Amino acid sequence: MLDKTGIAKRIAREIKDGYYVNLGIGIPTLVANYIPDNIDVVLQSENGLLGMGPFPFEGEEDADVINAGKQTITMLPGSAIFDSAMSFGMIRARKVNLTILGAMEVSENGDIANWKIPGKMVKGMGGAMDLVASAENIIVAMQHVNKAGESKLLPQCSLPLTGIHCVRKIVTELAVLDVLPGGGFKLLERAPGVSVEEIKNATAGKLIIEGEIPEMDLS
Amino acid sequence: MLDKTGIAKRIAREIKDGYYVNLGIGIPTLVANYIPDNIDVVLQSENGLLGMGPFPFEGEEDADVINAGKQTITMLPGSAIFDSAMSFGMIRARKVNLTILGAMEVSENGDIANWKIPGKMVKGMGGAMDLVASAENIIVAMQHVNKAGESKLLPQCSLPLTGIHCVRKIVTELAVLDVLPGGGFKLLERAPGVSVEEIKNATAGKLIIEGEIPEMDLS
Amino acid sequence: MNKVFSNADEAIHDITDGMTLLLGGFGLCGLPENCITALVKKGIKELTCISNNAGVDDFGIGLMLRQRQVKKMISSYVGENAEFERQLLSGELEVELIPQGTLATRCLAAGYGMPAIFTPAGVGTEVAIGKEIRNFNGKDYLMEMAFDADFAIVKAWKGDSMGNLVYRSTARNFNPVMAMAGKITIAEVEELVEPGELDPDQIHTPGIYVHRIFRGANYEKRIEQRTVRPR
Amino acid sequence: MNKVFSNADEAIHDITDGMTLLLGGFGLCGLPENCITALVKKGIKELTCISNNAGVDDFGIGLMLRQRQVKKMISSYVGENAEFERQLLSGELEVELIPQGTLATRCLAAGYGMPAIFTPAGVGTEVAIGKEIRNFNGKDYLMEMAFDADFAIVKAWKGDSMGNLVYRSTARNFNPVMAMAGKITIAEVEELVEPGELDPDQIHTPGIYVHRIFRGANYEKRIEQRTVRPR
Repeated sequence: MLDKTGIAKRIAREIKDGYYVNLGIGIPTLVANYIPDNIDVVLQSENGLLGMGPFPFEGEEDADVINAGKQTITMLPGSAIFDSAMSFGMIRARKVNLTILGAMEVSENGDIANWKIPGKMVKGMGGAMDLVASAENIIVAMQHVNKAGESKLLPQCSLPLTGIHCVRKIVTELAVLDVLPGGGFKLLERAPGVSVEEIKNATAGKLIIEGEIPEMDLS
Repeated sequence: MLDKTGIAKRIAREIKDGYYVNLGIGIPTLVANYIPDNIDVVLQSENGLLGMGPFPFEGEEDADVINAGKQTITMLPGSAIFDSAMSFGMIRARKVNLTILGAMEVSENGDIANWKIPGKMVKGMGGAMDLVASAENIIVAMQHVNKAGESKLLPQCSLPLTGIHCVRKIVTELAVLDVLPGGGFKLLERAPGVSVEEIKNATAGKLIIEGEIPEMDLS
Repeated sequence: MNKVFSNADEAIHDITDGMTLLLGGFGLCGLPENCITALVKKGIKELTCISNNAGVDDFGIGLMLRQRQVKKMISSYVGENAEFERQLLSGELEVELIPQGTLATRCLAAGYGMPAIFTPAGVGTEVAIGKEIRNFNGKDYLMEMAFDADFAIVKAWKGDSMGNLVYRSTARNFNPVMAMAGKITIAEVEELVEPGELDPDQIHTPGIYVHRIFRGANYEKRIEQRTVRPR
Repeated sequence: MNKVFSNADEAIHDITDGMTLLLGGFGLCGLPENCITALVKKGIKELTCISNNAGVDDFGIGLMLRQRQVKKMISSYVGENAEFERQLLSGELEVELIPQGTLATRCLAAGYGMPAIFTPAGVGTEVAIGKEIRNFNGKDYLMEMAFDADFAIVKAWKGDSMGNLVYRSTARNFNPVMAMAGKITIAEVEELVEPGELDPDQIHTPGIYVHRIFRGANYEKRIEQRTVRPR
């Protein structure tokens, strides 16, 4: 079973040289720490920055330089600043190659719910609806089951949707799965020490298992 | 009767302090020379400039600094450069207060034709269709009659239209006229030495004459 | 042409109860701090505020919420704000949550004279309820309308007396698109300079979009999530 | 990530017969001179060229027209160009004239992922024929579609190896909106610098929109209408 860092490490392997990547809040933010040194990747922050760097050293924070999570950050050489309309313009135009974000639920046809729980204070969708509606390549980073032990990979989402038919891949503490265009979670890899049976038990939606399922290589 | 300079001078009196103005090619370009010194006016050039100044001195031409007529120009202090999308964005959003352009024909309901003559080589509408469709305040600078002696102020245009219901005011060598919202050319002023009768004879569309028509004050 | 005002109180003098305001900034970054302070002081009420966020309890639009000056917030994310939550749950405050890109693009539409735009954001979700859906090239889009706001209030880094604006780093965010979208646009700047001091090639908001400008004072520029790494 | 090409010939190597190209520039100002020369040299044909103007007989897109490489021009104004006129009248060349703002906004739409936009330009004229007309707030608008071009070819003043671009004066014109609109965008620049040499606040086209960049050579920068005033 993976911890959050493990999920982030596994997702980092999906990032290819030359990718422009948008990282959501939470586990996706950690992914930045594990991008291989030998590839060039540019991080987009939807508040209006390409070329996001690491957090600043203490004392070097600049109130005018933040990311979409409102955290102080730095800018790498070659950064570009733009306004919110252009930021979501480039997202809608599919110039961002990969979007990584968290989710409360994903359905077997790729629907995602990650912004609202009825009865709880709703903070808003921020840029999530724009990102999931436009990205051509979306990876969801999340726990396979919720705190009540219920699967978050469902036949259909029970929570209000953020977007439909959009999730392409899911990485959880247990497994890597593709969401097939025709529907269904196709099991690709098991987390170290996790059995197919455990994944089956934790997946409420249609799980597709073909042949031997390899264990993740996180070396 | 006015010459081109006279038409330009008369139109210049319509420009108010603080106006952003777009000047078309021909007589409208001359208007810039007669803007009173005591008012601040910013000229927009739709290729992407606010703050257009006079032509450069010989030897100071810059190939990268041109107006919408492709002429070398200068930029005044406080100029701003922008791309073509923003240029027509501000035009469509009615941020430009006054548009002055030439015409081949104007109809009594404010239609304008100024881009195409059937049977002749058509060069294109450039930005004219955008300007006339969006400007809240359009003044046409033109000759009252064409070279064949036919009126250019018509019941309806015979040439392909550039825009409809858009012209607000017309200044010719003979007169200043408003185009009324309900239709008709309302005679406001006569050019020096021109009689109402001459204007009547030169106007094919519905001409509205109420009371005494004063002579233009060009002092 | 005189666009220069001496301070926020004068620049906002004719904003009245019930108006709709666009307010620039993202989180607490790039906020028109002086104008917000002046709006709180002026005490006008029943405002509709369009802004990506709603500030925190004691900074940004949170200050206006605390005074119950806001009737309706149109935002994409309303963050951590106890007073906001209280007013929302009690029904005192109306909130319309819209996707961030939709918010930005509805501003752009207003500034570019486009009555409506199409975006896929929100298709298949509750955001789509009551909206026209249209398919282009096999993909569904929502038609979203340009904002129609009385005033836009933005913060820039530098500006000149003709209203040309330059922003700094990610404090740019929504400010340029909102500056274009107001019927009347008020800009507060850290530095107010003479025409000609800003490079024409580097102006983010041309002065034609800005009706009033003043040099702001005492910027706090609060940081919402101070995050650092070890040296 | 390597976006840097050594010259125009390499940057355009995979442009082939029948493709649709967006070409930046206004008149002869801000033209991708090197790429046009390379396209002429390569001799590909049946191109659809979207560009505000068509150059003059011996400069700009006029050079491609002379070689009969262009099947169709989509422009707002085709200016003084004898060869253009001859081909048009003989039926060799197809021409679609569209309003300049519509041209720019259809580029913006492509670059901002909006399938269509609304503009009042052309309502009531022959430009409206066959197009959807829609009334918003009492005013009619045409629905115009985003361009769908294989390549965009633009000219900038400075660029860095990540594809970030800065334009100079009115040579900016259509270049930034076309740069955003190409499936593949090629930028030629007068100065090619390293990442970090351009101020992030002053970049006009972020590198995400630019796939290939090279330092151009021998810019002629011809002036179409040299106009001066007496000293």
